Amino acid sequence: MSMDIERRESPEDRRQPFSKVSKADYLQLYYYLFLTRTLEDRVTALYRQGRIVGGVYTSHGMEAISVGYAYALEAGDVIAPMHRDMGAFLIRGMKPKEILAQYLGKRTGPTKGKDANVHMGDLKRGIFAFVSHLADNLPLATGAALAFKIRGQSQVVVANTGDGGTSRGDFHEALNFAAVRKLPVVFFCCNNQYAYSTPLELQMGTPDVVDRAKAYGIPSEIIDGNDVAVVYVTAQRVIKHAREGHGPSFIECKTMRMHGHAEHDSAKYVPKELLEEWKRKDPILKVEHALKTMGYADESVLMEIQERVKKEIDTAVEFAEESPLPEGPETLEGVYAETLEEVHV
Amino acid sequence: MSMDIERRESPEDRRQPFSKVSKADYLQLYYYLFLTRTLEDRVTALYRQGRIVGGVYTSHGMEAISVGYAYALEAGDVIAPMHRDMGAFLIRGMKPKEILAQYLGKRTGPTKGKDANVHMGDLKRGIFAFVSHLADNLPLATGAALAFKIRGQSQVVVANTGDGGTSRGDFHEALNFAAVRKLPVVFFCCNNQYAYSTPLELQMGTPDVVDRAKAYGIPSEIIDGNDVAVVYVTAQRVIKHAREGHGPSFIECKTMRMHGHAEHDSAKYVPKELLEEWKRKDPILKVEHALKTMGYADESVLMEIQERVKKEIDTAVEFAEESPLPEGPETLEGVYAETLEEVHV
Amino acid sequence: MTTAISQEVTYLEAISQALDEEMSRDERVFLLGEDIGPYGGAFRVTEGFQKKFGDWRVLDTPLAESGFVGAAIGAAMMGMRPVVEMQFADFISCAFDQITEVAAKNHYRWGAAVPMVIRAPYGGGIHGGPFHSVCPEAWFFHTPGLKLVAPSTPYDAKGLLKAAIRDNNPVIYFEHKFLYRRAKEVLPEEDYIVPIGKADVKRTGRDISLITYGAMVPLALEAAEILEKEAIDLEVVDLRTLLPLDQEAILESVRKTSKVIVLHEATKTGGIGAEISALISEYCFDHLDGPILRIAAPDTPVPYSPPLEEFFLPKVDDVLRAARQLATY
Amino acid sequence: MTTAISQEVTYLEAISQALDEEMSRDERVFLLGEDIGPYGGAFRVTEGFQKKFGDWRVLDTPLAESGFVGAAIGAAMMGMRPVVEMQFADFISCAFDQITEVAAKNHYRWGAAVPMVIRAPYGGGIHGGPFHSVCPEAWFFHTPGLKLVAPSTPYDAKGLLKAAIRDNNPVIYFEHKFLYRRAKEVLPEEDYIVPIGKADVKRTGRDISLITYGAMVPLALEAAEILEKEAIDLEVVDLRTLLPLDQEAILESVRKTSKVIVLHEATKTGGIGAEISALISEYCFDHLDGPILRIAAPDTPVPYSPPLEEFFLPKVDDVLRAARQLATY
Ligand SMILES: Cc1ncc(C[n+]2csc(CCOP(=O)(O)OP(=O)(O)O)c2C)c(N)n1
Ligand SMILES: Cc1ncc(C[n+]2csc(CCOP(=O)(O)OP(=O)(O)O)c2C)c(N)n1
Ligand SMILES: [Mg+2]
Ligand SMILES: [Mg+2]
Repeated sequence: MSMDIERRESPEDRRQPFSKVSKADYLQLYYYLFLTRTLEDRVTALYRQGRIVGGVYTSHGMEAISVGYAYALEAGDVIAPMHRDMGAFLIRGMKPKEILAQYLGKRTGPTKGKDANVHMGDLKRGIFAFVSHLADNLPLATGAALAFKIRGQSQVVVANTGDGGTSRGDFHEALNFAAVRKLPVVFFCCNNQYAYSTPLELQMGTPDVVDRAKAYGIPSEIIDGNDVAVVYVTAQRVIKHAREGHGPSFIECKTMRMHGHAEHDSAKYVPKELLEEWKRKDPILKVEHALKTMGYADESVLMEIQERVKKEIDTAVEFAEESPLPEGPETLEGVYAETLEEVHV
Repeated sequence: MSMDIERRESPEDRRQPFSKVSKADYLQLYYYLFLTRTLEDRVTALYRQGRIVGGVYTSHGMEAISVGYAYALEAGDVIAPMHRDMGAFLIRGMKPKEILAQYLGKRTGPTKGKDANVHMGDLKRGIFAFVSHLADNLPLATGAALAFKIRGQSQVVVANTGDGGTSRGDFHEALNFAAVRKLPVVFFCCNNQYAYSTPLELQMGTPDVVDRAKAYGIPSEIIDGNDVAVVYVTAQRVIKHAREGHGPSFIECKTMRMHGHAEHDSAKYVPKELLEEWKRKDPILKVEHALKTMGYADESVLMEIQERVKKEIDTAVEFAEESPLPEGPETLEGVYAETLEEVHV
Repeated sequence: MTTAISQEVTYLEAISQALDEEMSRDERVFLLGEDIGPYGGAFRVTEGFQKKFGDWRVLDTPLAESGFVGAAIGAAMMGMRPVVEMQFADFISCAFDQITEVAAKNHYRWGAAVPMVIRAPYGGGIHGGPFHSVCPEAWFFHTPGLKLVAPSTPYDAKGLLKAAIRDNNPVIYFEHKFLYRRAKEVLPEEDYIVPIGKADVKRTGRDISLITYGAMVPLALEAAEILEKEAIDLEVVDLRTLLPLDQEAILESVRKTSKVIVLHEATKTGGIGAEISALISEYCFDHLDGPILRIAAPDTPVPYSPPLEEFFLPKVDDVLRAARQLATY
Repeated sequence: MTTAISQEVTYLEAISQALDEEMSRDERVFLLGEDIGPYGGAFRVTEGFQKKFGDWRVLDTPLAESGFVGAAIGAAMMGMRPVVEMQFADFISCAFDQITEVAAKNHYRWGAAVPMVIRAPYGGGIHGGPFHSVCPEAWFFHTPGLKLVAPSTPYDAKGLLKAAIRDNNPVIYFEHKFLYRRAKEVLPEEDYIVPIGKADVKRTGRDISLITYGAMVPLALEAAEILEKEAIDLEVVDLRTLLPLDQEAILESVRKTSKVIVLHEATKTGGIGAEISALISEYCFDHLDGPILRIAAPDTPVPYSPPLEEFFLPKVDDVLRAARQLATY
């Protein structure tokens, strides 16, 4: 499938996105991109050592999407992530040590060992936990947006889905409801061209996922998902649109899944040339190049950030490894929420 | 909602559809329209007399749709109907006496009293029974089309849905699958502007249901659902398209539900003017006018058909009333298909 | 409990009252579903509600059960207390995934409560046929994290719905269509709830424990009247809550009577009656003086035609027969 | 039954063989699901199938369980024999409506058979967490019109899948992920089926009937070995088919032993074990010499972390404890 980002009118902010991003923000975006990459690479390494028991799904090569949209959000906003949104977890305040504890099934992880890998959630940080059943989180996102609307709040929800997830009925029902009620929710789609082993042309009859949004009358755009500045600036714009009461948007981020579906999958079904083509478009390479071009950072500044990140992750791995596993009887805890406790704000 | 049939390019056959319909066919279409109307009016009358125990959903004022599409089908084709497709049942060969027996819960009805009103099916006549859960029949239609495709047969499936049913996930999953696999299935949608009491603008964010089809890359059209010649000629064309291996189409038929959702519903929520406007567009008035204009029939010819229909329905009511009810223990029959019997062709 | 001048309230009105009072009491409570706004719902439970509470607290949704249950879950997590109406309980199958995978597991997985109620008008006896008559409670009974309630009287209907709305967990509220206009009683003036998880002995008896719920309760009481004349004293235990079951109430009754009939309208195999029977023979075996009999619908879809549906539904006679059999055991 | 030179076949290979042989035997059989084509399925059950049978008999579908189960139903009604693969049994919740409302009721309603198989890789013990470990069989157990099978050995896996494909009804085939590569045995060369509806006594014993299925069968046999040394003689009844249950086989065993343990990996409340217990106390009460004990997972979602999942899953020790309790009863 050939990518055709320029097929639609692209607003000014997409043609020169970097001009809209301050130096401080740009460096911060770089930090998060690098943090995401480093954290996931470490998880992959731990997986290869047999120290992670369940599966590992990474956003390798796609980090700019979740970093970009999450960076555009405000404190009270909510995300309903997909399974390749590590950057968003980090930006919303989930600590690497908590995340690693989650992967190792430790009690110090956000689910206390109850759930696996990317199934982390924390309402206080505005993070809905990912649900394996793809697209199930999208109706939830509309519900959170509905709550904001009913209460007259100006918060916004961002939901993310893969290309594969858009084939499910819940995608349809969620987008339709959001459109009818003009809810403050933005739908991102990481179109990484595969759902597990299934290429796009066996998933849908149109070339672009964005065509789906037309069915609902939801304004939509295709953007370069590997350029964090593009994602960030677009997200800012459509989130503002939603925040101001103009309803949902749909953003298709073209990208490529650079690892297997999960770390056990060698992804032989992906043509090598496709991977090579996309390797050149790596989001970290892109941002490094941009930072240098703009004069925002030289090699030493980047190295400094990289060192900082590596230390952070080392400490986090240590924490996670030293953390206790939960004990058997904890299995029985938490099936029901306490009846009398008022759990919500 | 204002109807805007002419917004899209309309092919020749839609501007002068009647020129494509032979006199014999036109008269036959009239016969079926009148048969459908008369049969359903009789069911309504029986309902008012308390002789039908369950609910009654009619296609009153919408008969041209199911008559039109069913008349365009061939013997081996299959329909997956919605709940206002009485005309299609009749054209596919379901006898009025069987249908009335069904409404009265008699053993002589096609479901032997097991199911109610429009839930009739008969594989030999290529009729899938309607499933109450709206849109559930649409994936089934794709499956039948897939069977034809796998076996290299040239049969076609027509599935029908209401506007309301298009909001369900199964609609999305079915249309997407049909598009990806270019299956020989045509989707009709009776857009009668309401789903029960819910007007279109609370069901979807776009003005026309046809916008939904764009999400799948399925060619689509809006037509006047009250003109049986338009429906028939359009159906012929898109069914041929499917039969020749070019894949699915989606046809939105603009129409209006002229009775309540079911016969218990007075439909006070529908503006009177809307009903009056559509009463003037009654499909039977339309066809009578056309037949006369074309010189295909004068009043006496029409009267003759009407008399024939009335007698047919009288006899059918008699049959149904005299038919035995099933007996209690028949409840236990038919949960499983016999294991050894080869039930299919 | 009530003053003489009070009026009788139907089961359906009791549900309306509960919704109305909870919406007035707590502005986080809101309703969503098909045709519940201007139309007032297929059974008119929410008639006038949209006028009273506004468009955004009584929302007509598109025809999309999974989507609007999912939306309710999302809103619940944000601190709202949505009450979803299924037009018929049958259509809950379309939202099964959201209920069992998302709502039920959410708090266990990551500690986010889902205070949500799904109202499910269920049951047969109204000639609805296979798609408008189902008793689907057992589908959800095997899903930890859900609560299931099924009132049999207006009093319980009102009190359980209020309790469900105030609960911090996803509750499916099974309201029996057959009882809507048939069950009537005078209700207390003051605010009350019926606690979730507590069964109620609707008739005390010495000889046989009949354990049941929903529309089978009046049928059981009718049978008890007849059996009384034969000197068989039936205790009728109305479960009211199906999940979590009031195990203690069940066992207590059985310890007294030593004989058990379990009765439900849902089909027999895999019904909730199986669990009740299993609990009793697991924890109360030594008290048993006879087999645990189950009365339930046969294992078929719900047929439409009146003679078929009549055959299908459990009847007073079935109870009489079982009770007589046990009495002489 | 087999020749000495034959090779051992895993449970997973047995499934592949059954599919391969049935597709070769009957051209109406075709497969659909996610990633079953070039990739060969998440567990590689259909590796090489698309090459052998072509693109239109091994179809990769979009990610849409309801849609492709519905498509299978439609194709089945047209005389095909689709076999659907769920990538994990957990995702069957997304197709629940099509299975229970359409497939299950179709023949009853209007006489159109739905000869379809849904393969559902299920069960825990592989650290899959709440969404990749579920034992969902009880969800479908209360739905007349479905058949449910759950083999525990390669022999049964192959024979039951062939029987399921040849059956004229919708069959859910629960294949246990834990057994995929762990269970091995030599299989007959010739074509055979294991009839649906027949349980199998995997170990004959006099003292206690242990009734179970799936991955709990090897666990039960392991427990039986240990108990033998304590002179407790366990009979292990492998149900194999869950719906319709082989009631006679269950009752026959109980009539002999008078004591019963029911064991399953699924959570306890509302599990299939409840029905088995209820059947026994309904039809075999007079033979019982002790309470019917159930061993099952506790009523929670399946937790991820190893110590939690280990706590969650039934263990050999649980069987030993229950057996010893019953032995001294
Ligand atoms: C309802 C459902 N069906 C199947 C799966 C198994 N599964 C997990 S991820 C995946 C592919 C997802 O593709 P996509 O949405 O494009 O996300 P990507 O992994 O490519 O980022 C599949 C089939 C699932 N998680 N949920
Ligand atoms: C899944 C599902 N939810 C709810 C219903 C109840 N119901 C029956 S018909 C109907 C409205 C249908 O509207 P539409 O599809 O536009 O068809 P129409 O009746 O207008 O012809 C509703 C809500 C149903 N049958 N199925
Ligand atoms: Mg993808
Ligand atoms: Mg409509």
